Amino acid sequence: MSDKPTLWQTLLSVLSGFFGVQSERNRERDFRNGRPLYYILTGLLMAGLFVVGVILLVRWALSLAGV
Amino acid sequence: MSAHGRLVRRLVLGSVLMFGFGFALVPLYDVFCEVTGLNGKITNTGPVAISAMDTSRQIKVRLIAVHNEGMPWDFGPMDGVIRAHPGEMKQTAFMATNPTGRRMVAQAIPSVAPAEAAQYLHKVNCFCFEQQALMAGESVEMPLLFVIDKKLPEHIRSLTLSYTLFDISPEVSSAVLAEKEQRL
Amino acid sequence: MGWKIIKTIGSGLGLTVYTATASAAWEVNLTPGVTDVSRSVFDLHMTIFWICVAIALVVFGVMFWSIFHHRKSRGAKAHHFHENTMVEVIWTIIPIIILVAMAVPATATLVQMYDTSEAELDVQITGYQWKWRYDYLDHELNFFSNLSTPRDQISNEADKQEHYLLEVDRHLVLPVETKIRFLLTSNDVIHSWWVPALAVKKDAIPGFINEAWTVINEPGIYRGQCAELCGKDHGFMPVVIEAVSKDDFNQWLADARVAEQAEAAAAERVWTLDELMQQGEQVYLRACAACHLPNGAGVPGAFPALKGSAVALGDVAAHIDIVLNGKSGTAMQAFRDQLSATELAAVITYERNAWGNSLGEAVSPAQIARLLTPSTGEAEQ
Amino acid sequence: MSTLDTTLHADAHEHHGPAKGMGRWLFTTNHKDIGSMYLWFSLLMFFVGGCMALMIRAELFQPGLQLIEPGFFNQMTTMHGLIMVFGAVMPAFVGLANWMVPMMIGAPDMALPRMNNWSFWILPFAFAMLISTLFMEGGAPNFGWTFYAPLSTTYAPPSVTYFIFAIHMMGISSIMGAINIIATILNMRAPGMTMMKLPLFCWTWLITAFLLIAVMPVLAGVVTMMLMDIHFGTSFFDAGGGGDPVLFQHVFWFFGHPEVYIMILPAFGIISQIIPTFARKRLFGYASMVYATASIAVLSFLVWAHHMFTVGIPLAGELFFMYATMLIAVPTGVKVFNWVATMFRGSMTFETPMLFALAFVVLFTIGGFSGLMLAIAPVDFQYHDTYFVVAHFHYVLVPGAIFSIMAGVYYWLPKWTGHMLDERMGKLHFWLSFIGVNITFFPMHFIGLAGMPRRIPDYALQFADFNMVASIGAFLFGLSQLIFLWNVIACVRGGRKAEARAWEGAEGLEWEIPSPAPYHTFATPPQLPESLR
Repeated sequence: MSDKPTLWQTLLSVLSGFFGVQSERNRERDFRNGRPLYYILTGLLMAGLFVVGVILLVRWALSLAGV
Repeated sequence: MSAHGRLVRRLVLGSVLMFGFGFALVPLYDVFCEVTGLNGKITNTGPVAISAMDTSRQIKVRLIAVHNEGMPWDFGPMDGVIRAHPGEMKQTAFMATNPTGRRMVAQAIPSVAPAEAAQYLHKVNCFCFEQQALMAGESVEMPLLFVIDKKLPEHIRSLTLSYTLFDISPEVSSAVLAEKEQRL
Repeated sequence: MGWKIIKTIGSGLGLTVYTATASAAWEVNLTPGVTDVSRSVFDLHMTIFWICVAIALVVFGVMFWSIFHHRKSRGAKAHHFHENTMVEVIWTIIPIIILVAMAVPATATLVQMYDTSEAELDVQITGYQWKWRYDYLDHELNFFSNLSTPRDQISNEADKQEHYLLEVDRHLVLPVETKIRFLLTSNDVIHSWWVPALAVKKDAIPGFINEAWTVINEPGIYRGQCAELCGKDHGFMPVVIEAVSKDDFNQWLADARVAEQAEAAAAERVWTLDELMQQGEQVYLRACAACHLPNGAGVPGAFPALKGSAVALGDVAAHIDIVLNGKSGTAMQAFRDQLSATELAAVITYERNAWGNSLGEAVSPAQIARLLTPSTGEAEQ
Repeated sequence: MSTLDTTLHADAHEHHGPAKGMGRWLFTTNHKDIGSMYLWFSLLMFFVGGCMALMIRAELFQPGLQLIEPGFFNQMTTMHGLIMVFGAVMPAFVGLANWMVPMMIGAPDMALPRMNNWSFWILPFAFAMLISTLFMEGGAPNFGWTFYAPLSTTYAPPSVTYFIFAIHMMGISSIMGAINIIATILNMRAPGMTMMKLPLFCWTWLITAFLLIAVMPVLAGVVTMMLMDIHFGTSFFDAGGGGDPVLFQHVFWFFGHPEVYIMILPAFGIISQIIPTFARKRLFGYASMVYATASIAVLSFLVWAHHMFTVGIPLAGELFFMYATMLIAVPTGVKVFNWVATMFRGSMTFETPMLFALAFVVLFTIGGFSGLMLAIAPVDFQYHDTYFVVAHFHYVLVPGAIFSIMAGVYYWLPKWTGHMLDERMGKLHFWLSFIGVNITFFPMHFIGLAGMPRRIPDYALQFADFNMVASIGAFLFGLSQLIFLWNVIACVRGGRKAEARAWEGAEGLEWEIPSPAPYHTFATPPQLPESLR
């Protein structure tokens, strides 16, 4: 519990942020030990990935539709 | 209080940066338009390397002329429709006459529909590159030379190139008119 | 009531007087329209609507059940749970699945709308403050379409007719079962051309060209309006489409050309002052009164008065120039393309002789006709 | 509790009460005074904007032009929108934050009290300038609150310059307010008040404040570009000079969509305070609520073009913005589910604040559904710029943002005034507002679907009956707000004495101090009460 969140845990936390669901225990860990900057940077990165993801989704949908 | 000071400085800096970002959106938008062809803005201008044309398909290019408000010139394309193979260099012209009793300066603004075709329409020479000044009653034939890129997506079989003529006489300095007068 | 009263807006089955429109006035849903696209849109709309209703029933059901049963006055004791990641994950996944289910048909309909295959008829639509101009690009025919509802109906001095505010002087006549491409642009501000029965709404933007497609399945008259705030009379620039069979369309094209020639011929004959004044008043009310007001008084600070003005009482050539060519940097449009030679002559004559302006001189249509067709290239030599 | 009492007594000796006379209000740096001024100001603006709305509805009562000219009608819709957004909703939230944030986190005041005073006092001048345009030649701004170019540049009335400077001033005020709130929440929390214990109202406001700092400067940028186009010969938005009117819409909505969330996230916070109190049960999924708020805030930057589906965006662009917009429904849904789960198996009572909160949940959700429908691009071609959109955003803003503000005011009034509200009058206000709001805005869905465009002063006959209904509802809603005014004044002047913990189930630091809250609170940091440790 007192460990600093690992990169993987940070990623998971930010991901669950996008998802909008988080458990009390993980949140407590994040807020007790994490540095906000890491979360913000990861968040921005994930937002970028999200945009790329939606763009890929659009391409895929268009290729399915044959345009 | 120094903790406040540092935080406040950062936040103020952030808002100043965002103000700058607001203006940065203007060039960003142009880049964005170029990449996605949003809004049919034409960015491809100037000479292109001529290569073999793609005779397997023919694109119907419709040319239209639009007047913006307060623009009384007679303005229209010489050919309403041109059929062109991708890669083929086509030449046409627009005719303009200033029927009024005063000197006027106009700027033609090109636009392409569908917007995604904009990036595949290369204008080698276009009257829209410069402002057009016409004396009272004067007419002019304005040439247009264009090539459609061979990479034009297959599903686009017809496209429209419109020119909107804006009256910019009040905006331009008398320099343009003076120069025009000198040439005459 | 119910979803069955859906009716194409303004379809021929309308009722004649306002009091009799009760059933039409309670219209509650989108029109299914008369094109394949508009039907897909309607189906999509209904699907999403019912999905939303279903979700609402579940969520509000649980909520009202709790409100009813878990109230203190019924002796309910609060249970102290405040987290359950499992439940939360489930109720996040379910909406995502529902959203995907919505996105699939939505994408299909959108792709259908963007069918860029070649059209058989190109119509250029130009928005003006506050009217539409239609150009049949392959047929060298163009005209303006103005609101034709009389002003006394708008000002409540006469009974409002069936198609109040949804009627124009010239319909946009289109053939059915033909792929039509609309090319939209604007002369001044942004307008938006909308016909619900076609499910076509596209912005007309000055300097830019936009396109939209349709294939109308059924003949009929379909009405719409401008959908983007475009200034004072935004609410008074309707769209009326008359869809006819292909044969009727060709006949109409031919008739329209004959009418145009007749109009041009009329300009050459001699008109009396009274004739011009009479027609001038009609033209003025249609084309000028929106800004300069029916009594010529204008709107201070926005639109100048014509009554007693220097232009209307001054040099006739300057007056003609401003009406034909507009005035740069103001809202005064160039009317040379919008009105015929006769109409222009009539309205200028009217402005110089109405509301106490009394110059007594007439501007002849023939004089204007010569100005409208300048011999090109003349000044260059 | 005893430690808290002694600190309060100590306060009384160290500090003076409020200054006397007008000087108190002009020069105050006290967060409670400034909060009150914000709230009264926004109430005034709410009534001014409301009168404009009633003028609009009166003209639309019947087809035909009866009362006002089309040009003036456009001025009314524009000013109504601007005043309600920038004058009523946003200052009301800032006022609530001023009052409650320091008390919730155990801070003596806002972090930057002097700036707090400035950020309020800019507003009356900004709005005086905006409203004065009504009396200028050419009239007030008439291009809609979204002020699309070129209608707002080349074709604008001369008063547009005053409008631009008013927007600049409002922007500066909002940014200063936001900086203050961020500094307060991040730096001034009492010992032990960790970020994870922060009340949700503070969390949502913290995120809102970051949104404000990110987008208000963009709004300032876009109006500055307009100013330059109008007066300095640039052509950012003028196609004739190589600009692009559509660019205006992109930049505007890059501000505009986060702005929508600026007006609703604090509302989520208020509702998340009230529902647990009256359900006597902790908020379900606190962590998820925080994360969902952050998620909504980030996504709000990626969906702006869904306001512009009809401008002619290529297919791929339409799909991108459609998908991204639909995804926002997920975190928003999470919030609604959490509120319902908070009520589930609670022990509920239904005092006035709770009634407003419940109405919020139901009616905001209806607004959310119509929002989801609007997100579907192909159908949006039919909905766009019709009364369906008007119905949608009024459902989100009136029974959404405004109801949450009223709920918050009723909830915290005992703390501010020391008096309990007359419940009968409160319930009367609620029921009249609830009925009025639905009669006004529900029929707008129908007339929108039937094809009535927005922002028109006169309409075709088939829209007549529902318009009449909507107008009647508008007057009912408008007049019933006089009861709200009455209730607030009555509560300030007297009433049953409120206890420190005015509501039985209320938790949080603000309920540990006496009612009314002393002029200075938490001069020394408090110990957290048992329930919050």
